[in-house]
Amino acid sequence: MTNLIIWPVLIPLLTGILLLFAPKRVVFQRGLSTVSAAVLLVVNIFIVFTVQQQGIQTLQLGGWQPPFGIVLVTDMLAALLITAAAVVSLPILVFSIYSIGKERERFYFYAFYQFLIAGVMGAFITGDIFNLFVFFEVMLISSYILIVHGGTKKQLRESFKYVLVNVISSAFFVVGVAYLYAVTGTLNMAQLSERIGSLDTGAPILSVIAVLFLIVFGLKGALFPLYFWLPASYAAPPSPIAAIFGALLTKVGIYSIFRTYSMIFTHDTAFTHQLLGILAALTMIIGVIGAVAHQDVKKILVYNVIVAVGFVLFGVSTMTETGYMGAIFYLFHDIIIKGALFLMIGAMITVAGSTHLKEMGGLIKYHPRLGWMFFTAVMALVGVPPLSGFIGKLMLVQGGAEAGQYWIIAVMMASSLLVLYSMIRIFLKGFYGKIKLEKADQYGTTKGLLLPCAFLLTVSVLIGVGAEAVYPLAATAAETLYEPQIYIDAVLKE
Amino acid sequence: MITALHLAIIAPFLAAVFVPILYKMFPNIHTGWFVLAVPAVLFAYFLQYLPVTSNKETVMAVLDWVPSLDIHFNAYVDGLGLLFALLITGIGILVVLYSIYYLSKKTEALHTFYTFLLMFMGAMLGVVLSDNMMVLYMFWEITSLSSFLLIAYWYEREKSLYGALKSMLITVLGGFSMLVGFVLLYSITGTFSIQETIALSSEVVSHELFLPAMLTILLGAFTKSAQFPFHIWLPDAMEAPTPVSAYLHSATMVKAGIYLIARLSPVFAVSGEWLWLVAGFGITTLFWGSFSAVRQTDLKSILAFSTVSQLGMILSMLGVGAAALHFDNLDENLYVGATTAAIFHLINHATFKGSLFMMAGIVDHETGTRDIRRLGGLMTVMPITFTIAVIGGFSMAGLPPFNGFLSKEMFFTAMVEFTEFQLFNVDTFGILFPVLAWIASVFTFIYSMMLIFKTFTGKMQPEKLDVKPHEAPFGMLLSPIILVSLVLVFGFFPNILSYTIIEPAMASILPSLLQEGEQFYVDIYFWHGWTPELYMTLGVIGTGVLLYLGMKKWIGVYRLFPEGLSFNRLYDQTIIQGERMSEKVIGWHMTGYIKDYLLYIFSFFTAALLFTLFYKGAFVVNTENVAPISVYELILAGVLIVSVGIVMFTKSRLKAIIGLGVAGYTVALFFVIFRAPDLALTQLIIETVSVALFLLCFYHLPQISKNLESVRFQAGNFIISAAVGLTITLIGIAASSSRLFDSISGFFPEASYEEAGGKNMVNVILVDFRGFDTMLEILVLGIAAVGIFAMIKLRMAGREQL
Amino acid sequence: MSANEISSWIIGIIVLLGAVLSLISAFGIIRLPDIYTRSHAATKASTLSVMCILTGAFLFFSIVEGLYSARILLGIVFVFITAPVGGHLISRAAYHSGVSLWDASVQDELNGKKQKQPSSSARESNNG
Amino acid sequence: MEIVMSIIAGVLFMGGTYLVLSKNMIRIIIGTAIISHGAHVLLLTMAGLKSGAPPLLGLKASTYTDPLPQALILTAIVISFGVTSFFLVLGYRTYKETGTDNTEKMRGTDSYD
Amino acid sequence: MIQIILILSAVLLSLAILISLFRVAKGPSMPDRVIALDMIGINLISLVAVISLIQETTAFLEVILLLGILAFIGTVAFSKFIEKGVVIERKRD
Amino acid sequence: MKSNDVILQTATNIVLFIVLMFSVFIFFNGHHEPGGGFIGGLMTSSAVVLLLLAYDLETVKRVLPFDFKIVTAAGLLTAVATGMGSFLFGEPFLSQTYDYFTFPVLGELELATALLFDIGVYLVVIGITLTIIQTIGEDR
Repeated sequence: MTNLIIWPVLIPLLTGILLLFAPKRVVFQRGLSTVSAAVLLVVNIFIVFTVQQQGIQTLQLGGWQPPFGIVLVTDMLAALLITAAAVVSLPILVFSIYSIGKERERFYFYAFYQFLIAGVMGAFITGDIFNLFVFFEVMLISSYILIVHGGTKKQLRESFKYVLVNVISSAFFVVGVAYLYAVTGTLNMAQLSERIGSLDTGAPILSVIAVLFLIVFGLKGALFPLYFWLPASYAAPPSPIAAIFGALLTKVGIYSIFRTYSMIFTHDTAFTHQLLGILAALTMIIGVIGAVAHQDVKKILVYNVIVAVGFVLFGVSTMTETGYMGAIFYLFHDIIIKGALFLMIGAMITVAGSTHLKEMGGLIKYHPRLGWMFFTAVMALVGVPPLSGFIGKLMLVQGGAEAGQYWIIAVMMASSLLVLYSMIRIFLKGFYGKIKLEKADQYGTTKGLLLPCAFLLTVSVLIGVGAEAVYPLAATAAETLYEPQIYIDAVLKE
Repeated sequence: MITALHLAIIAPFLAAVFVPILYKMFPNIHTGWFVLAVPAVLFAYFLQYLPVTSNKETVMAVLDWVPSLDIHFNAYVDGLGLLFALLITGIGILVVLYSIYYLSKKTEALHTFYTFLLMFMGAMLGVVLSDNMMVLYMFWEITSLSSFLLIAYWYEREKSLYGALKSMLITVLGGFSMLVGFVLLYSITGTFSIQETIALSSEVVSHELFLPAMLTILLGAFTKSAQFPFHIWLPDAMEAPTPVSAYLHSATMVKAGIYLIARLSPVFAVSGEWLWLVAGFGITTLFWGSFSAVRQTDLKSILAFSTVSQLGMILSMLGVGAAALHFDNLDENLYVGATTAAIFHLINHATFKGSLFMMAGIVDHETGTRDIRRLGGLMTVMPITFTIAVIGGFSMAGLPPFNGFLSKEMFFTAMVEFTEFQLFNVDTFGILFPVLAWIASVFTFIYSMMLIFKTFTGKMQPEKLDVKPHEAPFGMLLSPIILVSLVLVFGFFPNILSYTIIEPAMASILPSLLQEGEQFYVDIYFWHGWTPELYMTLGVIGTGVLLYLGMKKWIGVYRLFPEGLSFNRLYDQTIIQGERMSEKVIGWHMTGYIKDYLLYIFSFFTAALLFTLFYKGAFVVNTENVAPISVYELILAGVLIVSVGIVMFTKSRLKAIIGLGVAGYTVALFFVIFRAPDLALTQLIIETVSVALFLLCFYHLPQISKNLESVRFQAGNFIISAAVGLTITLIGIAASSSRLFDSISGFFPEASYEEAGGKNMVNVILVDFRGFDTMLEILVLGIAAVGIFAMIKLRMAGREQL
Repeated sequence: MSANEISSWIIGIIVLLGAVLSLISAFGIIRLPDIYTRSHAATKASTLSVMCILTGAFLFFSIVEGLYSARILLGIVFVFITAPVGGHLISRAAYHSGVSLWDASVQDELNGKKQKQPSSSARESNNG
Repeated sequence: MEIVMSIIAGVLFMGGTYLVLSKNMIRIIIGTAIISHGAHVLLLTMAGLKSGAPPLLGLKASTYTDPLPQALILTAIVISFGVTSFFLVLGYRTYKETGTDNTEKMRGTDSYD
Repeated sequence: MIQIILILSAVLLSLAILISLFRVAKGPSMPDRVIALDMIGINLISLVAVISLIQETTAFLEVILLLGILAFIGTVAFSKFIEKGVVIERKRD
Repeated sequence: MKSNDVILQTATNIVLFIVLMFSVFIFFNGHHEPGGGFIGGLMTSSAVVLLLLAYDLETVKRVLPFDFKIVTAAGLLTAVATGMGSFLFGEPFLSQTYDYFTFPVLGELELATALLFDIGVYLVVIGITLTIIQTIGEDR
């Protein structure tokens, strides 16, 4: 019982609040948020080690024993994800210092950014389904503001749609909580798991509720028939905002599906998980179709976000420990590499002054470092060993094979190939090809923009090469999900 | 533990890191000279393993990488691996040497070139020396990538990019497939180690996943080795600088697929499917490649198709060689010879094809073109190059006394013998093998002759050339000269390879045929007597000469194969149509209209939930514990419904707001009826403040414009919305009828006052039990308010940005 | 009949009276011809009704439960103050936004004293 | 009563959905407000109705209504207030910037290219 | 008996609300609707009072007072909107 | 448009007083009776809304010269700081405590840290309502 695990939420939260006091002092805003993001990263890494050594960390907020109060639970999955989130949030912050512009900085950009991080962190570590809803709202309201921040036409137009869809999905979330409370009488995830696990005979209504929650989280996580809002709205805001969205926001939805479908709704896997698997496969397909269809670099990347959703959820649907581990590895990897790719795309756009591939060409001549980093990142995304995507993909395939879902493996490999195609096209047409812009014609410089990308890429490489070091962590995380009793014991039994 | 062997594999990568630095530091020295040291040292290093492997010893250097996933960076040297390692480093030396003269240090970005080349070299070494399938896969993909980069080396050329993309897509497709195959194998055996898998091969064969695993792995090998119909990437890969073509597309990368098939033969080869697939695809590729080569006009294209065809030949020999596994008795085993031939030809092919590629590069370099229609009569100006071409070309055509003749003879032997094989319908269709082999050899003969004579004899056409041709500098000629001397050496003294290289490699491919201490009988010699093979060869030469001379008369045959049906076109169309189709699919459903998106979402919502509800039989109605109803409550329900109706169907925004206010107040009243005072208070105030906000904003907003929606549109919306409402209601009834557990709320009445010191339980929950929620909730409010402030004050419109 | 029962009867009657009044005023809202007459029904009759009911409630809690609730008294005072103001404001808004009087009205004192300036919302109020 | 309230929640959702599907910005925003009412009513209903006195210990009743859902609804109400007001302002900013309150015209030229 | 009277009163009050709602729906002018809304607000006060009597609880007394305040604010806001089109003026002239 | 709002303004002055008193009452009483930080804060802001309706933004700004964004931030900080106060005693975040104290004039009173938390809530609610209204009201 330590207060350690509240800090991932508190650090950004406090920072954000403090930033509200002096919006016009840009240096203060930049400095404080950077320091806080760095501290957050250190704290989160420390939490990972603590969890590894001492097991699941819980914090009963207000000292009330669960299930009556709210309890924060940091198991290894949560610890890994908050760390991944902190790892991307720092470089993206640094990137935005160089690229977001003074005006946005003066209008609370950093505060909203910090609140967004606080929401994401909280969503990962909470052990209470309603508290999850509240954290979702913190995250969403910050994202609404960030997406519209600056108030250009395109941003306003797209954020209207974005907000609308999310407001509706939030209402569905409340509805889901209502049904769940009616049937199970509790909100605590551990107790939900325990209670639903104790049912011998199937409770058909729970399958309905499981599907409802799949829809709710699927809306946030851009699952197959619910992803429509995503492409345009993620392409609207400036690059660093798009980066943090692409890296983190859908992941929270995925995480929630992961959590609920591995620990709570396990009573009727023949139906619910098969549905999830099918939807995951369709998500991959539609994601690559979108990625292939577009010539706009942001759009290509945005659709790749959707593909990753399918990959991770496929791992969840296998219901095997290997599949879970694959999903965890892939999730972790994807957070980092998507952040890196969005930032690099951002740097490309800064230089080329356009998001369209036909306006680019031959960038490698003047930006070789950016080009090779991008190439490496694409390879990591596709899963070329020893980069970070490989282990996740390998274990997803293994998990799928264990579960006998061969056709989804085939879909997954085919979509991997198309992911490669869509991304390498950016490389071929943007960095390679006829040189369109000579040095003098370029629209901006990459000053300060490459370091954050390099940082993320390094992390990606380290995860891949040092997979053995990460493996026990992922194994612990998967074990907790595979054996919910560990989680239940940690939360409910002192 | 890291051993010298690991270092040898990693060395090229390490060197690759230093290449750009050296390039910057010594701008006056051709970077190639530094790079040359790497393959040279490695070649010398690997040579010392020769005695080891010829003694049937193997070396396994263990290094853990991700042991938890059974991924070990275990380097394994045996006859097969060493053969390839020597090829890679040996040809590597010559290619780097050649490139030093081929690529100008003034105009070319040498640092990128040599970085990629070294990466490629390292990756190839990794492929052939790794015991672990995952590590093998890693290096396999890196070869695809570095070859992609090498092909796209002149990145401003459209064709380079096209070829690079094509080769990458096809080889990576195979790589992914192979990865799946490896995982399937793993799920059978539980190990990624190739040697352990070989030890467990009997289990593998009987497993139900055997066939899928084999097929997926074969796909990987076939794409890499450019087997029909995946060969289409190879001709386009010729856009790479010639040293690259000589290296990747003759000696190394394309042979990775051969290596894989040879390496995994002990696992799969006992099955009939393997025999058919490998031999069948091989012979088809052999035929199709040689047939297609004849129609080419570009020197490198001819060589590319010839490579395709030769690879098919090697593969078919490996496939036939697998037939040996169906007989236990080594002495009577004729099919082993096919394997011998395969390995021998592998080496031969590297020598003559490498020299021919370099020859083509020299011609290109010195005349500025590779088009045989523009070339001719170079014999006099480029005598040395001509000699190289003659030796290489005759060897390729299978003419004595060059090494190509030897392996071609052995190939014919294998094909003829295969017809006598009495298993898997070979007796019926087996006759196709020698027939196709023979026809292919004829074509091989023709294109070899084209290569030599169209370039070097006939009339010179200087008007068609951009530069005045002259003999290449000695440095550039050195490498091909070395290679053709090897052609001669191996032709005259083939047996220097027999027991040093070929036999150990065979032992790796067919280990189950050897007892402890035994070895294969490998003796290669020219004269076998008047055998059918010899007649076949003579037939090839005779027919070939005739056809070559009368080429104008029959070349029209190729027009019978319309361009539209080629695999190339299939690939192009797949890409173009694929993009077009996906644009259509996306354009069709991603309309940009939020209404459409919501319709999809709501439809899925109702469909999925109602289906689950009734499919699972979850809909139950239980009126046991429900609260009683009063008349006035029903009337109030009516009030609520009517007010919602007003909001729904009004065209006036003010009326809508009044309706919303009434609805909100009625909801508050229900909160009163259901004994929730705090809720009622909050709801009332919030409703009022919201209404005030709406009115405030209406100042800035227009009226609801009339006649926006058609009746049909409205009816459609109404049906969807009614379905949503119905879903919510039905599940609500079902959920409240199936309460499975007691609520946890029994705790609060006691704890509120006793432990938290408050009598208003709701408030106590808000500030204490669930104070965290409240904290975040006010955070949401705060963010919203500041966000509204920022949204209104910060206007960057007009400066639309990206 | 105990004192308690009598008082509860009285309370019941007061409350019922209030309810009936409220219903009557609701009919007034429906039946009366123009906005200005309807406003009478809404403000006067229903103010009386709510005061009746609140008085009943006050009596109930003071007699039956023994609780003298200042909040109800405050509520009565409050309604007493605000209802006329509200009625006044709406009628004025109606007049200013150009809602016409009933044809049978005999007098329009403000006529000519104040210009009718239909505001943006007045247009709305007419087409609603 | 639970059934009646479920129906009411359903009606609120129906009304909200209908409004949200229209093209007009104001109606959409009002629609989201109604949907959240529906969600709150449903949450209250699902906890069970009229099962005791209001959750005030000062009333000294023997049983009390479940206070937990009430606290949740309160949180949800306040959050939806924040979101709705944000949405409202977003709506009018969008109108001012794009000059239309018709979502059909807010398609965006770059939905795909 | 008293319960029956109270419920009867509640029914009457709800009917009054329903009838007023008819006026909200029908109009014809906007002030008509606002008057009806005001009326509904007042009837709600009565209804809350009656419900407190029915439930014999003092829990809702705050609601009564608050409803009075809010109905007033609502009415003021609507009438200002109708009269001036702007609810809160920046500066009164 | 010029208008005479004497009636409204007079009524507002009286009503405002009642509402403010009531909101303070409801805020402090919240732990035991219906009410609390939210409702108290909302009531106070609705009182200010009434003031705004009867007068105008400039006047109200003169009466209440706060930057309400700062009020919001201060409220948030109060709430979070209350939660963090429990760190000093090694208790979990947001642990509330209460005790009964006897004061000279007022007699025995219950003082709870929850009240401090509620003050934060109260400030935030006022801050945000007025920030929003002011921002929109000033926007032209």
